[in-house]
Amino acid sequence: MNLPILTIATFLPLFGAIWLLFVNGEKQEKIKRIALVIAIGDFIISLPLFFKFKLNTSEFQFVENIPWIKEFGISYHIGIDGISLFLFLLTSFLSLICILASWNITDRIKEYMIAMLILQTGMLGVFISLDLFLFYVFWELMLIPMYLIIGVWGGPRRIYATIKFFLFTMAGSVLMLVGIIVIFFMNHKATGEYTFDLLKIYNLDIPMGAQFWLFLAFFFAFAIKVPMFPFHTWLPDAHVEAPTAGSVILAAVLLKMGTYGFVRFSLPLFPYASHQFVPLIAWLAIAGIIYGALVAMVQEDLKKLVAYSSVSHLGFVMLGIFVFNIQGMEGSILQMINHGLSTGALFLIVGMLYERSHTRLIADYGGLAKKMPIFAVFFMVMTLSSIGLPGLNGFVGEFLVLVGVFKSNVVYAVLATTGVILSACYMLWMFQRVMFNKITNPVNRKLKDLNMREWALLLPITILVFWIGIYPKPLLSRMDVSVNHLLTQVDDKYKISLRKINLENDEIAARAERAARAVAAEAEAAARAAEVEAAARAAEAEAAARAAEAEAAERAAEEANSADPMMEED
Amino acid sequence: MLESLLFLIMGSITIACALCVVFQKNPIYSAIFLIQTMVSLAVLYVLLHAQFIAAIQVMIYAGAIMVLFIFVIMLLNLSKADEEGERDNLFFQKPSAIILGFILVVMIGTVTLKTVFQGVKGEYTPETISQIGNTQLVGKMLFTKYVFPFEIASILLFAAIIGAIILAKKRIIED
Amino acid sequence: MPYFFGCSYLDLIGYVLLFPIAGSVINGLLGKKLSKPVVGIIGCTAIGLAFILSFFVFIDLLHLAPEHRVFEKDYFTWIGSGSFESIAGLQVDPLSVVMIMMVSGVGFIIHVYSVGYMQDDDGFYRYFTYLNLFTFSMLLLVLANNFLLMFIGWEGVGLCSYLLIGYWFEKKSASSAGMKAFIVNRVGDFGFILGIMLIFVTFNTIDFTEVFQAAPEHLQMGGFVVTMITLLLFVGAIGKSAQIPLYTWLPDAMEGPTPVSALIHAATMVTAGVYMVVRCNVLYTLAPFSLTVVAVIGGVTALFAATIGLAQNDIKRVLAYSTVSQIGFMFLACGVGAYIAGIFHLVTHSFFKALLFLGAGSVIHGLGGEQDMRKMGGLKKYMPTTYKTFLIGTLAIAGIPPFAGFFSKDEVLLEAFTKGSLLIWGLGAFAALLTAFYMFRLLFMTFCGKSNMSKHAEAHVHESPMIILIPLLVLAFLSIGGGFIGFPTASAINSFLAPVIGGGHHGTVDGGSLHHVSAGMMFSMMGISTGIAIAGIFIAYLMYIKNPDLPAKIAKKFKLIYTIVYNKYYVDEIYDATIVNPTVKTSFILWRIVDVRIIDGFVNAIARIVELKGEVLKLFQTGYVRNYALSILLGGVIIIVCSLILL
Amino acid sequence: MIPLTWYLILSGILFSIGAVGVLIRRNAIVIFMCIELMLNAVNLAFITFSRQLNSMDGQIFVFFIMTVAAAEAAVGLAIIIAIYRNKATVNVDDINLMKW
Repeated sequence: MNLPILTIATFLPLFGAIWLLFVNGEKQEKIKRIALVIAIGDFIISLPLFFKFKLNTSEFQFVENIPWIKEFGISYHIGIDGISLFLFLLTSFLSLICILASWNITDRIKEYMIAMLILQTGMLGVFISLDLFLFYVFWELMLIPMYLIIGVWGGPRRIYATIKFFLFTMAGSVLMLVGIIVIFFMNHKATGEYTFDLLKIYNLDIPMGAQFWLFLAFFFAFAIKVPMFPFHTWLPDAHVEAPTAGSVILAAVLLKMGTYGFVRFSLPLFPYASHQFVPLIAWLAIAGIIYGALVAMVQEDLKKLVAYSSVSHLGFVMLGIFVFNIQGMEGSILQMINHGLSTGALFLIVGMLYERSHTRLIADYGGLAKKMPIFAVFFMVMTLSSIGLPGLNGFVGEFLVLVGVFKSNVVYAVLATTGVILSACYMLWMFQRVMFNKITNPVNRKLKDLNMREWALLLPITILVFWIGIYPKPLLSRMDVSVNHLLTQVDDKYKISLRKINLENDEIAARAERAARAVAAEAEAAARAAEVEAAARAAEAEAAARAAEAEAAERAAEEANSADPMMEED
Repeated sequence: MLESLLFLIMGSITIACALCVVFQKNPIYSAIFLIQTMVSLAVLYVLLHAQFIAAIQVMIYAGAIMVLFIFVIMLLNLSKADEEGERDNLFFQKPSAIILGFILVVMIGTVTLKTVFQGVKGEYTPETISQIGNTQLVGKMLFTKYVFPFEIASILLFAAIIGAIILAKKRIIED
Repeated sequence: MPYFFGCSYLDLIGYVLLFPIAGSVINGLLGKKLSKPVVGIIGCTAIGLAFILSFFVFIDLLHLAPEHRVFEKDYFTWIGSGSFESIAGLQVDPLSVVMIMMVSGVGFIIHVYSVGYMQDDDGFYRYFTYLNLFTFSMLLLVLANNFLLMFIGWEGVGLCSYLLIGYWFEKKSASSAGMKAFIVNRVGDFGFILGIMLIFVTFNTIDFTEVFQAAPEHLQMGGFVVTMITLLLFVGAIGKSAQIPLYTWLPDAMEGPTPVSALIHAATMVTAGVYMVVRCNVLYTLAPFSLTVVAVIGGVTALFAATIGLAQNDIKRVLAYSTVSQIGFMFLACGVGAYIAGIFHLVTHSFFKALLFLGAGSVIHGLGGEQDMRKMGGLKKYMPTTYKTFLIGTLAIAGIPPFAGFFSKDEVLLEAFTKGSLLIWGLGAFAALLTAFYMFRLLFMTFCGKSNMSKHAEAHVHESPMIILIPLLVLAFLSIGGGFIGFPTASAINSFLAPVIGGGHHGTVDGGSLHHVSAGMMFSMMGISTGIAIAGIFIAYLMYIKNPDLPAKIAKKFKLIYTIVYNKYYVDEIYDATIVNPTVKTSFILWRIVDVRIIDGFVNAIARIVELKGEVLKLFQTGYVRNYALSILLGGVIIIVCSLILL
Repeated sequence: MIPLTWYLILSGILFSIGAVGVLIRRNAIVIFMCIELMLNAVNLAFITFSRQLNSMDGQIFVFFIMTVAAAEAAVGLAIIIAIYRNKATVNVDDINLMKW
């Protein structure tokens, strides 16, 4: 087990990109094959991660830790746990799909494939980084190829869309960079060590006031990426203009970086602030769920519809993360994968339609099921998966999230569950308008059903959709320990913060009491000219004693409280 | 005293010629005045006991480089100062430049006058220089202490030659 | 105990599910290449095997002592996360055995019928794929041993219903009806899923046995939690079983092929809600308020749907409303605590309603697709067998002894009278009267009187082939004999199902058995309900045979009421106006104004501000190098000035 | 002996004249010549300091500056020729690609 699988899997695509640099750009077939071989190889290399993953430890696995820039304590520290494992696999799997999906691109195929491969390295890197600096490097690295993919190979308004995408994301991540640097110095102040190492920083106890601001800084970076409700407007534009593979990657992986960021960074680093922000985030997530669904319902463009549905689905994920229990968290992680698969597939499907008839307007379709029965089957499966039909993947995640939310707050759960109704509305209505009814557009009479390549794209995803829906245990069992560990970690730190606050409050109360008594005693003393000092001193002593008593009592109560089953969680 | 006189004369010539370089309409005249400026500077170099530099100032600067200039001016037939006659698009450019120039002169003057120049004096007093010979000293330094920059300078020149050839040779595609 | 390769049939319960799903997968993947007979044989065999196995399982179960008639088999952990666990496991007990026999039995008959009915359709294999998948889901629904697994079946049947209603997807009305069915069902599922979550949070498990065991100790009689749980679950049942206010999808569902209407929208799927309520009877018994709600909704629906049925002219729609009404009866029974009566009615209803639908299908088939009763009439002589079987079905639903419907409906009414209130009984009795009336109206309009067929149809009309008639005959037989399983004096079904009621071990709840009712009371109730039925038939006879002009006159006289009833109380329109349209409009506003104008507008405004700043600063960029050089010089001078001043 | 400050002031004046020339002239060749003028001013300062500090380094620097100036002149003039061929002008205002 000495082979550095993670490093190989992460940097193989980059190597492929470099290889492609030396290939003549005219030889399109060769370029595509090389890229495909690299992607397949990468996927195969990353498979052992799944099979050799140890189920019973919350430690990071497949860890590699090499100093990089020693002066600043930056290291090449990578590893995965049950949370990142699946996102990593999802990324390498979907990158493979995306390269295969880009087979029909003829314009600058070499540059395109290079961008795709670099993008893959960036995305994989984000999920395995255990060093804040390294994380940030990968986080920004993947932005650039995506920017190019939308901007060069996109639709008519691609420049607008790509700049919007870039600026939005950048605006958030700059704040995060500031946050990272602040944490870096805080850590130095506390421990005297310059380090960006996440695992060491996890032990850092950030003051509550600072947590608030740092959480906000990270929040913007991640919330924009997710995207949460009011920050979502870049998403429809980027999706509509991006080429098919770009949309797939965007929906399936890039959005997950935001939610992953919350899980990996925001929660364990700022547990107190995370708890404080729950109402805000929950309401935003619920707003996203309902709003995204409603807006998706009336879209006229297929890609926009799917894009808004992402807003809705990611709302579930966010809600699940911020209820701080195991069902919610596992459901969220599973839902990230599910959303990656089903929405990714939906974008592939829309792309296939677009390739055939060069329009994405729902009104231009209708009756396709007659001409493309196999396509209709795949489309149906993905639609149902997106709706969350039991037996398919979407349901498992959605249900776990809802159970988690229900456990912590019934109102949230009831509101979020309305999303289940709405998702059926918009997806089925769209499906009806595209696939059912009579063919009205003469162009659609000549449509061909799926070819072999398209089969190869959709079949693996469909198999996964069924697998996760019917037997999600291999996934859930791999998450279990890590999620548990994460939650206890967050919870412990949160309790410490709470205790601190209580102590502070007690102290303030005690001080106030003491002051009040002193004033009273003084007044009394002034009235009684005799025994001036004796009386005051006695009063004061008494006050102090009483305050101390009160403090002790409070502390005892607090301790009893914390010993209480505050988290009845398993 | 004679030295001071010489300095004053050569200094005024230099300044006058420099002004002419700037304000002459015809580039050829500018070039000629620039040559004169350089020559008079060479005289000042001699006054500063830098004979070798003075010599190459005349030979390379006033000789080689300026010939190149004049050659180009002739080649391009720029003797008529046609474009300078047009109205300046940036009407504020000229006055503000001149005012700034004046301020700059005043400032430099103030700085130089205010500053007491200090520094570790070196070993090469005019006496030692005249003993060993200025040229010899320059040569010695070039091939000992400054041999590396010297070699780099040669590469630079080489690159410049190639660059000049390629630039001048290539027919730039009409836009 | 009979053994099969060394293990009891109970152990093979998984195969009951395996056969249909295998049939569905084979037909789905290979069906396109197979010939129609092969597809039909695969489809029917799968269900037939499931039925045979179900029967053996039933026999096996009979061999056990009544209190041990619960068999559970766990296959694997489906979802396990923290303390939440849902096991893919099946539970066989009297209730589920009755259901699987009914589902696979009626399902098998309808499969056979479908082979004949769908003969000319292009999507033959697709049809059987869906139908097998449906049977699978329905069997899963009734066999599941926990709420979440049941929910798979619950949604699975909804999906198949969606697919089969929209089977002729090129018809816009069909695809819309399918969508409507799914979405309305989703509204119900919203409640159902919340109910499951509440159960989990309350009991920390969702396994049937554990929940029902823990419920009486955990929950207070009539407490808030149990009331909420049962009400939420009942919302699911309302959606699935088409009760007020979520019944509107069922009439529209008649857009699907007629055998589908028979199987899904009459016999099996729509009764899932009843099954669920009976399955959770322990919880419902603990929540008297919920029971009242169930009874009232059931009773009101029974009456309401029956009144709509009075004025409809589409043969299938009349049957659809009658289905809604009959399910209302079942809920009424459950609501008064007579769970077994509910299940009994469910079973008999599945026989005679399937028969009626298949008969209607036969008529439609014979007339080449005509569904309007006003264009039928006098079919008796053209389609004698269909007529006879249809008559049997009609008598059964009207509640004439000794047909199946009589026993079950009578029992429901009796229970309503003894356990419920007079009001509830009144609702039921009046609905029964109307049922008898409109069913005979249908019969008379279709088969009797003079022919109103178009010339073309008249030349065309023919009796259906044997493959359609045999299922009709089988079902007709069941509709006659089916009632005797619950004949009060030898109440087989009562004693068989009794262990299921009250969690099997609870003696406190009496299993809906009738010992406390005196025989005299029983027989007088029988007389009353028979009288009601005959009265209904007589009125129909008066209006449609004796005096065919009367209906039109009455319609004219009570024009307002007639129009309202004819238009189904405008419920669809009201829903459209109050829910659907406002939602769509709000969404448009959200998109066009909130999203594009406000949120994105805000974002773009920020960009615009930056751009404007650039526009201003651009003025400093003249594009002349010397101008830039000037600013360099300026900068230099400023630096020198500053350094002079500062030093 | 003449105070070296005079030389420095002279150098400053020359530099300023050169700078003003760069700024106000529009003929590329003249601008170029003004740059040479500025270089010369710097050379003068170098030599002055070299004299004052009794060091040879300043002179060596001047030597290198001349080398660079020569190289620059060669390349710069070549560029001017190329531009002239292309645009038939050496007026810097007409070569304003920097304006958007």
